[in-house]
Amino acid sequence: MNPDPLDLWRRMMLIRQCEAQLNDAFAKNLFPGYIHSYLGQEACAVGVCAALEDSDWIVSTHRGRGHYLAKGMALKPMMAEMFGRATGICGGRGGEMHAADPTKGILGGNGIVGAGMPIAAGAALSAQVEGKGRVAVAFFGEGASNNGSFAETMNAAAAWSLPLLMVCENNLYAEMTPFADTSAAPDIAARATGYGLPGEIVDGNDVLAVTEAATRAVERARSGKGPTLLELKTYRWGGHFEGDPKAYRSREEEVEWMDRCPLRCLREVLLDGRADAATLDTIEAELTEEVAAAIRFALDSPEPEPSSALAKVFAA
Amino acid sequence: MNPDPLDLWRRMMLIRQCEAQLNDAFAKNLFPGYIHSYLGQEACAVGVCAALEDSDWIVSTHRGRGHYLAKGMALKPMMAEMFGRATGICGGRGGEMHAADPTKGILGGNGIVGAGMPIAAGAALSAQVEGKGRVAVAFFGEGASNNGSFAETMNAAAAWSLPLLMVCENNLYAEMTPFADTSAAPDIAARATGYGLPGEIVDGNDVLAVTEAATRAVERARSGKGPTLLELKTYRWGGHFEGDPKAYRSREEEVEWMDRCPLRCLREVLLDGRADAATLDTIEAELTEEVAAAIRFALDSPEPEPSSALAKVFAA
Amino acid sequence: MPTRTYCWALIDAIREEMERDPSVMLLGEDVAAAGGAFGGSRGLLDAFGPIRVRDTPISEEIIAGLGVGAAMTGLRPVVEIMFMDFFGLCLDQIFNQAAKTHYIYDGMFRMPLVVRTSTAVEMGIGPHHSQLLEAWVGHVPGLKVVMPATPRDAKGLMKAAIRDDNPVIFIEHLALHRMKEEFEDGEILIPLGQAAIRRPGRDVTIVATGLMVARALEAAETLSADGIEVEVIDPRTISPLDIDTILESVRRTNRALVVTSSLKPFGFGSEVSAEITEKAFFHLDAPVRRLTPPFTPMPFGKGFEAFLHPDATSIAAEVRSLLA
Amino acid sequence: MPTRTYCWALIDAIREEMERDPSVMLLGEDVAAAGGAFGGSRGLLDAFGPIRVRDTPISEEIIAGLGVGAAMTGLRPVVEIMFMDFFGLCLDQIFNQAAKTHYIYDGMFRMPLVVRTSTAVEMGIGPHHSQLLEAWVGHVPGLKVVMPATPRDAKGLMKAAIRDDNPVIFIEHLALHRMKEEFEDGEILIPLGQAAIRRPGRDVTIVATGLMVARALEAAETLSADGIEVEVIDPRTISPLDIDTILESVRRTNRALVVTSSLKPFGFGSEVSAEITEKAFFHLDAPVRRLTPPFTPMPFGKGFEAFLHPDATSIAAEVRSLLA
Ligand SMILES: Cc1ncc(C[n+]2csc(CCOP(=O)(O)OP(=O)(O)O)c2C)c(N)n1
Ligand SMILES: Cc1ncc(C[n+]2csc(CCOP(=O)(O)OP(=O)(O)O)c2C)c(N)n1
Ligand SMILES: [Mg+2]
Ligand SMILES: [Mg+2]
Repeated sequence: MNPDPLDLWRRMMLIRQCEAQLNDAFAKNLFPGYIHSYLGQEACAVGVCAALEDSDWIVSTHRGRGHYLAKGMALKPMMAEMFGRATGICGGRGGEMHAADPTKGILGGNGIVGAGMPIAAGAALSAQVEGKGRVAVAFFGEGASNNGSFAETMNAAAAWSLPLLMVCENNLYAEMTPFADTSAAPDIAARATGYGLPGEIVDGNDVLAVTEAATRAVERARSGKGPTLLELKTYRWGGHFEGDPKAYRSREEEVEWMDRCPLRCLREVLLDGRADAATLDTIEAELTEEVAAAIRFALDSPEPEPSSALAKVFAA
Repeated sequence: MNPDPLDLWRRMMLIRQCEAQLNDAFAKNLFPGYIHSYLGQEACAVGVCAALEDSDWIVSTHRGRGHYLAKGMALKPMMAEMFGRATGICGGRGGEMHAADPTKGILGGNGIVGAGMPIAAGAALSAQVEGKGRVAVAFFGEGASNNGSFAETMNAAAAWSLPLLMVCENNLYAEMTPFADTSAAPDIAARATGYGLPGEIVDGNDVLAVTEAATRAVERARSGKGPTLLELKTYRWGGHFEGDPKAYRSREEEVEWMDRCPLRCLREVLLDGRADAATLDTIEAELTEEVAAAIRFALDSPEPEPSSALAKVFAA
Repeated sequence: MPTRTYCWALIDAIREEMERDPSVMLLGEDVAAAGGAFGGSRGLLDAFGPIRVRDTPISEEIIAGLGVGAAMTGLRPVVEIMFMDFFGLCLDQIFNQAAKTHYIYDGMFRMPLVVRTSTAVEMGIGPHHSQLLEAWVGHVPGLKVVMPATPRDAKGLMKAAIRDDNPVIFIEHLALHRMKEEFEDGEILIPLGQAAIRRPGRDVTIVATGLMVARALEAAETLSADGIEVEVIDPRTISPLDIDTILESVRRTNRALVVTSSLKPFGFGSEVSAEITEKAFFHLDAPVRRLTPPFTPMPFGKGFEAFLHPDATSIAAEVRSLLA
Repeated sequence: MPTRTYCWALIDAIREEMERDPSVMLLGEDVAAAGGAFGGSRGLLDAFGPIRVRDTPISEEIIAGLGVGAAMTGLRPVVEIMFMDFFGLCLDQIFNQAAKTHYIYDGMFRMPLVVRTSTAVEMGIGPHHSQLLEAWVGHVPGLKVVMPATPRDAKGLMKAAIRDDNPVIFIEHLALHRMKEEFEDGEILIPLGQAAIRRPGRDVTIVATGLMVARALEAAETLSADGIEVEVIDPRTISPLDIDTILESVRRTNRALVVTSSLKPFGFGSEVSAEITEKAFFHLDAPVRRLTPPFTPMPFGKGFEAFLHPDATSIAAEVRSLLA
């Protein structure tokens, strides 16, 4: 797997635009419910998904748009889903925390912190039984790593050598609570060894580093050697949800991390001989418009027919 | 804490007699339900409880008699409880998996594997709030260490520096399943570091080693330094319950471990200048009779009044 | 008399009980430094310090289990499980441990534990935050279950729950958090297990819980204009249920309707219906009805929720049909 | 015709489905090498190998979660949660994930998952192994819940459950494991959601589940000697409930009694009572009764259980009182 860095940048910019423009929509009161913003974490989703094929599976979280877009969910139906519209990929019934696309291997988000990990392990089990080298990825936050499901998943996946990547995006906060307040050890990766799988710390704002680590872990998984835990050190630029006053952290800390913006980091690499500023600016402008169009599409889409809520409780 | 080794031996012999004679009673069809035998693990309970005061708390498991007796529960009411009799310490309603004695700090057994650990952490929280240096102990098996509650307990206890001992009796089997079949890493102790607490492996058949390690962990806890995970390597002589044909392991393995009988090990130490064989034999004979009397007491006790089941659903 | 919101009434209750009794403490996700994910514990960390007010990891099982162990050993913990939708992660500690410990150990332990939890039903935030599972905990002997519908009740029930020696599941409606009520300061204790007659009436009894209490009252106003007088009963405690107050009413009105935000099959309405039928059958002029959302997961968005949940109009229509 | 026990009928069902469909697999504690903690999967590891039959760690949440993820991606897993009493550790995966995934994602995923579980009620092994929580799962939209009372039903319902594209909670009574029945070999499929009339009768309808079916039949024999003809209905599927069969019967008998091993408040009996009352009220000559153990945890020992649980005598007495 050797992805073109320009493609990585493009995908990160798509997510960046999506998150920034959704915040604007929220500020204008156009958005229903909460927004769990992915601003600042773009390199995590994009770096990991760059190591995957369409046929590989991912399981996302409450903070899922980055994963959805990185794994290839079409922008417009995803966006319409966020707004709960009939044109959404789930007909508007999933909403901000739930979107899926089996054709792209996207098995959904979740409103329950930690619940995605066992599900991803189940997908990895399918992959193992099938025997064609697919892998599954569980995305989750450092907060979720304090949940029992994390340990149970590591243990079972290691015991059975499941082709699973456990990707912890350590953005330092779970809602309003700093990780250090709820755990005596700072690194999630260190929890892996005791359960018999490798754990690795990666700079989650460096998309190339993430891609490389994920590629290694995917290879390990595909070749039957079992799961890997990756801890991507990153930062959630926004609050837990838009509107959160962020009293629990300093503005200095925020500035420090924003200085390490994953897009800016990659831009510097690209400008060093791989792309010129004009190209990047053009792409940015295109994506800006693409996202704006998707938001317009969502806003112009009808609300779902309320009675559609009665359907599909059971599969026929 | 510097317990007299002869006292340790006496207490281990009490448990040994209890377990052996209960097996006899079971073979004679005198016992209601299952017996989860503690034969072979006597040094674990006795070694840990030797490091404790009456005011310290323990939480036990489905395999609880060793812990109950080591922590000082009176033999007769305990025995009657095992037989579900009215004279049992819980009036016969707890039965083989449930006995408690708050006056001795015994907070109960459990039918749910892994559920005792969070409860012990709660007792440790009480101890911490009270601030008088009490500690709490969670006993559990290596099988339970695969449950999410284990990881959640380690993490929270370490984060809050709770005065908690997590005592894993690794007897190699969970019901009929060898630990190696359900985990990629052989040592439970290794899981501690990642959660920020010390984890130590101890010979669980050497009561002096267990006492020493537990004493250190208790001191650490009392002085506010937080929890410790102790992994006591030991062996369950019997099946998961009496009657289990033990098809999952070899007779050689059993013989090897029985050769390392915790009572015999200590006996050799004692005979080396601390006690003579006659004294030990006398004690053994006394305890044999004491246990036999307790079983007679249980068998002679009435069944509970069935309508007593209707009482005490709520505290008044 | 001062005016208080439902949310502040709860904070007042916990603060007063913590002042009164040093063994009361509060544990949960974001309850300390942040003052609660929804502001439901503002000021308590400052007032009582980090020993008694603690932020926990996202570990629902140990949150509940810490409460169990602490309650067995002399504390009176209030532990918060942010949403009742998360009970699937901690029910073992609640139904096997908290609920049964007093019983199994023949009364040797008390279990003065409050599990504070909430539902965001009708707030449009989707299937994992909109559930009301009072029937699950109502099915468990040894648990008490309360669900306040007004600010004053929220305060009085919380204070009583904290003083109770049994485990109490305390269910808040986030959609009521900003509801205001004028009521006296200080000591308010509402006994667990006591229903309130919110409005007297002679023609039909509505048993409504949580969000549905105000709607039932609204429907009652409309119906009153047509000469239909509805009695509205708010059980306040789901278990043990004050069935006597309900029966006394039904024996007068001869008709009953149960209205809930929770689902029908195996739900609160079925329990109330079965009890009324068993104990007041020959007073009934018509079968007891249950008005609830249809039996589906709760989709995202207020549009769906408005369609699915009972409102004053559908309640009034149901009453008319019951009287027809 | 050959004779089979309830336990072997279940093994046969799983074996036949595994032979028929390579996507069926079995996961759980002690299910592989040991052939099941109670012998409920003997021979399956040998027949199908360690890829398809696996021993799991004691990690109920991941056992259920593995089933969810595997079912979403093309397998048809049967996952075993040894006792229903342990559901407090894995309900999130069952009620938030398995039950809602098809719905939330607008039908994009199927969830052909069977959660096989059991109760040891009336086997005297105490409060953490004697619970029947069919009402909990019955309260969840998107789940199917079955509870066989005979060997043939055990086989036919298990085969149907495995072929169903929805999550099915399959509840076994260990106390029935050795029950024998003579029935045909091979393909037996009992559609989910279809009750069985175990005995026709004109005077009163008993709806009984699990262990209580045989006892209700026994009571019916006794009563028949006195000229009282009881109709006994075994719903077999708890959810979706075949209420039509029950209603049709009650419209003939005009009286109904529900008998369960599970508890009364918020239980199966309340649901059936509420449904009958709502839909056949004017056919009822008397209120629907519920006969269940009292509302307590289940203490240890067969003595207590014999006292607490309904038996043929108490069922017959209840019928007589219902007819009085
Ligand atoms: C089981 C559960 N507990 C609590 C919550 C409430 N909650 C939603 S997001 C969140 C924080 C999650 O933190 P983390 O895992 O670090 O992910 P992040 O939000 O930082 O991406 C919490 C506590 C929940 N949704 N589910
Ligand atoms: C939550 C739960 N899962 C499964 C069981 C069934 N069970 C009882 S004991 C046991 C094995 C426990 O193994 P371990 O923790 O090693 O303790 P040991 O029996 O070896 O003392 C199991 C699986 C249970 N009681 N509770
Ligand atoms: Mg985080
Ligand atoms: Mg073991």
